[in-house]
Amino acid sequence: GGSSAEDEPATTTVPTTEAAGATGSETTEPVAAPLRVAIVAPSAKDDLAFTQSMVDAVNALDRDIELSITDGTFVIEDAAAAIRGYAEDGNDVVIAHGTQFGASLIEIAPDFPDVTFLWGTATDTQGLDNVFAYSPAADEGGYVNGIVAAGISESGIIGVVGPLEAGDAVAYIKGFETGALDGGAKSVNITYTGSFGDVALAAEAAQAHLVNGVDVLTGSAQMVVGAVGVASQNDIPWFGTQANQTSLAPDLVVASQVYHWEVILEEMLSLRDAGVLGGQAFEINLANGGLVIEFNPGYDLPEGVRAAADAAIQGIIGGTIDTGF
Amino acid sequence: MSDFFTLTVLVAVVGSGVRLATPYLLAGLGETVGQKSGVLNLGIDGVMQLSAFSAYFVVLKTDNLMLGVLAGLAVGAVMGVFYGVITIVFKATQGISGIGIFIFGLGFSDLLFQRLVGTPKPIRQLPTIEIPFLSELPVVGEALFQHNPLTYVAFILVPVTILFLGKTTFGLNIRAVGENPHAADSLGVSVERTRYVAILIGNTMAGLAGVALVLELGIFQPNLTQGLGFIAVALVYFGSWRPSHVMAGALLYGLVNATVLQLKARNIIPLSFSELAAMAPAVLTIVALVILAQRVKGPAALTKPFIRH
Amino acid sequence: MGTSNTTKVLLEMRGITKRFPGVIANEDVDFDVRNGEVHTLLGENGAGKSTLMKIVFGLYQADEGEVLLRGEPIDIRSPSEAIAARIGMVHQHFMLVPPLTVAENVALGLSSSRRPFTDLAKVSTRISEISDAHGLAVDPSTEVWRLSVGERQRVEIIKALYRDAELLVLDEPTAVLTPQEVDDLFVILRRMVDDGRGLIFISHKLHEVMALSDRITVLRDGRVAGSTTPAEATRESLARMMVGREVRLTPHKGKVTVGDARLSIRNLTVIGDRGTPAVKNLSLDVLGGEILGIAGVSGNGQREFAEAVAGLRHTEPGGTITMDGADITTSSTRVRRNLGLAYVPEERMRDGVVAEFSVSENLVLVNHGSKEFTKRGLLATGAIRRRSTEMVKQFAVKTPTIDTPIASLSGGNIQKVVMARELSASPGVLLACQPTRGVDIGSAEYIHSRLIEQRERGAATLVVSEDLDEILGLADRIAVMYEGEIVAIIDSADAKREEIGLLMAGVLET
Amino acid sequence: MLSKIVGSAVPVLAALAAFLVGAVMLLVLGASPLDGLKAILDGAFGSGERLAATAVKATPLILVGAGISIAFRARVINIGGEGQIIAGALLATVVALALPDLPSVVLIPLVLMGGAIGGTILGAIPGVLKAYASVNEILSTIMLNLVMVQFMNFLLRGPLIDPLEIAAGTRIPQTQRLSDNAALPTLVEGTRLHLGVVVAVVAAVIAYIVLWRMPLGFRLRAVGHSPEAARAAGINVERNITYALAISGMLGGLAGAILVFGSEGQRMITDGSAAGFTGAAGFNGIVAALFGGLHPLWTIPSAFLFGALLTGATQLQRVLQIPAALAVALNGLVVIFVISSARFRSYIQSIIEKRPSNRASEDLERPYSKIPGVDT
Ligand SMILES: Nc1ncnc2c1ncn2[C@@H]1O[C@H](COP(=O)(O)OP(=O)(O)OP(=O)(O)O)[C@@H](O)[C@H]1O
Ligand SMILES: Nc1ncnc2c1ncn2[C@@H]1O[C@H](COP(=O)(O)OP(=O)(O)OP(=O)(O)O)[C@@H](O)[C@H]1O
Ligand SMILES: [Mg+2]
Ligand SMILES: [Mg+2]
Repeated sequence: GGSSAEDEPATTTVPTTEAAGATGSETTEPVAAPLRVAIVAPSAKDDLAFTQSMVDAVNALDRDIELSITDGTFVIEDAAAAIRGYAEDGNDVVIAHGTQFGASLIEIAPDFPDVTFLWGTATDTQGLDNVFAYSPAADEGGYVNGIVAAGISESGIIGVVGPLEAGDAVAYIKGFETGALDGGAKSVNITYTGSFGDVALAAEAAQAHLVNGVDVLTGSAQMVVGAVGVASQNDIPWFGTQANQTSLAPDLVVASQVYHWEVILEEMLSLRDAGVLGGQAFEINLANGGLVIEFNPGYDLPEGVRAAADAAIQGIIGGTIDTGF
Repeated sequence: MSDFFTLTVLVAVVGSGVRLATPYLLAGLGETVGQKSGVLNLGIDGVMQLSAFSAYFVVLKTDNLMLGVLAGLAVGAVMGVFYGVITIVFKATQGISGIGIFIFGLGFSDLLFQRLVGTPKPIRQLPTIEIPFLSELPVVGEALFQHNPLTYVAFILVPVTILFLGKTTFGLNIRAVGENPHAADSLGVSVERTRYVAILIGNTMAGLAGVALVLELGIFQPNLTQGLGFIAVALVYFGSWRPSHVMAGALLYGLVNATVLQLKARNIIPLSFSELAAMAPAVLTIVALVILAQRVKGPAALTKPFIRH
Repeated sequence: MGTSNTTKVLLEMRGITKRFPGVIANEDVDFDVRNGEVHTLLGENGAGKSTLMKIVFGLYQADEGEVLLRGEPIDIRSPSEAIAARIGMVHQHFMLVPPLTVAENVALGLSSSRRPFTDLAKVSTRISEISDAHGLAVDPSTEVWRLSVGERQRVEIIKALYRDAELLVLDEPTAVLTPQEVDDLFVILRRMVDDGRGLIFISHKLHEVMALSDRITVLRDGRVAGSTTPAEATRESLARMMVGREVRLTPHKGKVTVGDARLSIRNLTVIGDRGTPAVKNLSLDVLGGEILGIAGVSGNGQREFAEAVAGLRHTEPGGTITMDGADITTSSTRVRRNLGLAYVPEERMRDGVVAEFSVSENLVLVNHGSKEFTKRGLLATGAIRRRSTEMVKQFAVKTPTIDTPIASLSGGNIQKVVMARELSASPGVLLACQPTRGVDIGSAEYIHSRLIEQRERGAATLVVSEDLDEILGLADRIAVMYEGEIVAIIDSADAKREEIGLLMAGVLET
Repeated sequence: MLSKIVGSAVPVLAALAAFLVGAVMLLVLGASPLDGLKAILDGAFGSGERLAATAVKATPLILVGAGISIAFRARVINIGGEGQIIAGALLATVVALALPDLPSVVLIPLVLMGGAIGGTILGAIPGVLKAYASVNEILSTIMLNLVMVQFMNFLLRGPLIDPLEIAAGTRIPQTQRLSDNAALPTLVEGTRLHLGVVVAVVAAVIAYIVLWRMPLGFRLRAVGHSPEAARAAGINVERNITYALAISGMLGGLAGAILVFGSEGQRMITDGSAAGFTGAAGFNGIVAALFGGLHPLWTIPSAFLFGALLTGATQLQRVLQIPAALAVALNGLVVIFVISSARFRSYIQSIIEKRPSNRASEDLERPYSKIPGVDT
């Protein structure tokens, strides 16, 4: 009975299903059966960052989709179990939304040749023909953010708070650094706190930047909420990435690089409809509209800076700008 | 760079160290009181998370910091009541039941957050209060006297705890009950009641530590404490059950952390050595303890349930 | 003895029964104390003396029977109610908090006039007054762990007097005291009784009982075996009443020829826990076939000396310990034991046995790893059980089974287990500390006879004891220890009680 | 006999009570407890494959739990399981990286040994610090956990990182795929059940033998109950304390190696936190050991139970969309309830057996004093 799902308070925007209860309906039915998609993600589905970007993207698709989510599974083995479980449960598409799940995916995917697996962020499919890889060109948005940051910084000193020097964060931060320096910043000070989760440490890292005259901040990964707090307490403009972080500091978030995975999701699903279950790698970037710099209308950005940002976006799309990554 | 600039950095590092030390200090002082009475509580990290969440949630809903603080304190106290029942009434093995509390607090606060909040939303943070006159002192003024109220509370609680344990009748009872509960019992001191109150104090202070953390950050996330409570317990051993030494330990830990962050921010520590530098607080804590070689014995009845015989 | 100018009954217990799971500790016990008298409770280990007294003090509640205080029925449910009823108790094991000062220990549980703070100044003043009035010298500001055993005893009594106890229970207060300290204590106690207080006294030492008591009640297996007075009783009759058979109170020693020195100690200096030398430049030989008794007031370095010999405490450079020719000064305890040292520690519950282990496990605690008890790297359970059963029989240990946790045995039987373990290795050197402290006379008699056997076997036996009677009865030579030094070595044939007492007190120089 | 039955019934009842609380929580979350139970059972035992997953999940818990049993019996509180697992995994990984071409029969024992040695080292450090420098082991093991996480991150991001990650610029902190010769062979085709499960069970049995049948265990227990009496009997207390922590660490390290070479990915990977790699086995192992009464053999079924709870929780989340955090909270409740019932249990048993209740048995954690005490 799916009644329990209806009783839920409307805290989640995700239409949930009881996958186990749906065993009665065979997937052989040609029409009307919604596409069954599952997401396995390391952080919370509403983390205002990486995981939420994918959930929002799936919901944004103009298709009949039944979505299930297993979020907050930072234990890789657990994620592997969930991925396998979703495949067993008869989902059509299983999204392994975490780089670290790749190693498990390589083992699981061959066991379910009819299921399409999406793996991100990753740049190649490891030769598996039912796996699509996807990744963001996070350096591009980083570059644009960097240009803007340099434009509004008075001291010319810009601070960055990162988790580990790894994965997605590196790309964003590297691009940001290049952009900021190209935009005329004197120096970009980067701190990796060593943790994805330690909010207090991220906050103190931001504080440490302030002492050195930093007047603009950015950062990547879920613990940056701590750094955003410091920014908002000290009236320091903030640049977000992965999702629109304006709600964290409505007056101070200048712009966020937002991941619109739906651009490439639609492509992948179309391929699946056409019988291609995988074997290709996709990237969201400024050119294909998967990466969007969302400016906060509540932040009064000088015209010139905004123009520089637009120029940078065009430059990246046009291939005339090297983000340094 | 000019000397002045170095001084500024130093001041900032101290200020940051003091801020970082605050939750450790609050939790550590509370744990000191509990352990002095003979009760080990390894679960304060869980208590901190529950208190932090409730303070966060209340402030999120009411935008009233005072109510948030009260909610955090109340949850700490309630956890104290539970822990008292577990260790005093049921006389459960303390080390392990503490781990149970930790796991419960970790899971339950996460569950509540996911169900009741979901997307992290910022809340009002504690204001910085500049102490008149003192905050204007050169150097120390900015480092020590421009903090949020709970930081002051934490440091004021150091002499208060010393006085409480050392000079009050109830403090005497706590010390006696932690060393030789049978002696205290034979003089009509209720071991159970004394330990209960000590546990209540300890958990409430752990709750306050969680509140201090979340209201300093202005945001909550699952596993917000990242094992902070365990370090606070470790600092009690580091400080050999003396509040002033626990404070020294918390400050050492906070200052080393702040120094490392500052060195990172100034690109003095190469990025590739980030993690090695991040080990510094833990390593230094152990090394300091080995070098200081304090052979102070803990409360003799620590972790021993009291059973008349 | 100055008996009753007053005959008021202070405390009366009628038909008291107290059961523990599996044990009846007290059964239908009648007992009373009058103002101005010392009523002694006597009985073997486990006879139920402490249990009866804990009922008086509110630590236990009787299952049956009633208690009357000053003629009124009273239900004492906790120590605080007992204290409020002016009952004080000095427990068998000290009820002190070592890191706290004397004043803090006394102030514990009292309400303060300076709430919420303690009024230690006031307490200290009162302590000094009580000290002066009763001759209980002690410094209120010293931490208790610094005090000697005798001083701690005084603190216990001060605690009771401070609370103005009219009825004072003393559960084996003399077990750890020296003869001089016992004499001093008795003077104090007598003075208290003359003030009109009532005293309940428990001891295993019959001469003390004879010296102090007005009346004596003997418990056996939880029941009253009889009541008497010192005038009507003899030590032998008391022993018979307790044990239910004839007991030999002075050990019988045969003649043996002594051999060479098996344990030689030269210039031994040992630092005590307080950081100062507890044993100073001590030299001593113990010969095969002799029992050398070390007499001394507690706290004069005997414990440190014994621990140094056993390898449990570092010695200062310059000193040497030799056993059968081998230098063992820096050897581990295990090496010493392998060379033939046996050690009966003074605190048997802490150092002698692993309380949670079974009788059998405790019997093989030292040599569980030996060839006899291991087979292909594993413990040979069968061999261990066989040997344990044998030892239990041989040493007449009263225990339900060899698998019984040793903590549930009586003190005397625990000591027998320790003796069985230590003696079964046929040691060349036996170091026995306080071998019969707190042990009832039946068991003490037995332990003494086994010690004498060692002497006949040719072992060098070192007995450290604060019980002068024990030393006088056992030893061939007596070394008196005072302030970390051996001040005299006396042949026991020539030994005089008084002389040794004076040597122990440091009054007499040799 | 009766007392034995009642004795084992009490903790089971306590665990059931905890689950009852869990059921109430489910109700509050708007899910039917029956559906929840079904999901958990189905997730944990629903198929051979899931059963295997449960066993795999239980594997590190068995090992850590057996080690905890040994440590706690010697009265040392080892909270360093997380760090010890990581240390073992790292050393095992290094072995596999260094000698990738050795045949399986040689390489598998070698990586397991590497894991054991890594864990031993990390256990021995707090052991030596406690025994010879009086550094409290709670403090040092907690601190070493923090150190090892960062060390793991450092190695996996630097010296040990998969060269492909550098080349591709993705820089995921993980090693390259490790030699297949080191992969723990699968026992049942089509499931994840691998040799590591057997290794863990055998290790627990050996731990039992060591603890109860060998002189070493006898000494460890003696030191745990009474360091003073042990010392007076000639047992080297300091050394045995070191042994206890080292052995405990060794089993944790073995678990680390098994986590790497029994994983589907066949590589070591970090998400920056300890639990991301260990799955919090360093803590959950304590729970399993406790539930098993600090007895290495009972730790096996107990670890299996908690393994089931953990695997079942993923199903709970997948099917009912109940956050896995519920299972974590439930885990904590089980610990609390079971440990609270322990006294009740010995009390009931003592009544049945008509014997004095064992006063000392609860006293597992008495602080150990190096210096022979001054006072009574
Ligand atoms: N709390 C308790 N639980 C169970 N049994 C107990 C308890 N206290 C005492 N007993 C048992 O009751 C009996 C009487 O013990 P008690 O301590 O009163 O003896 P005692 O006469 O004081 O002996 P001793 O001379 O050794 O001090 C013993 O068998 C003892 O084991
Ligand atoms: N206290 C003891 N009593 C009797 N035999 C012991 C004792 N301790 C160890 N043994 C025995 O001595 C031998 C060495 O044991 P073990 O290796 O455990 O001792 P160790 O001194 O702790 O260690 P090491 O081997 O490093 O010297 C074994 O046969 C063991 O059974
Ligand atoms: Mg007694
Ligand atoms: Mg050996």
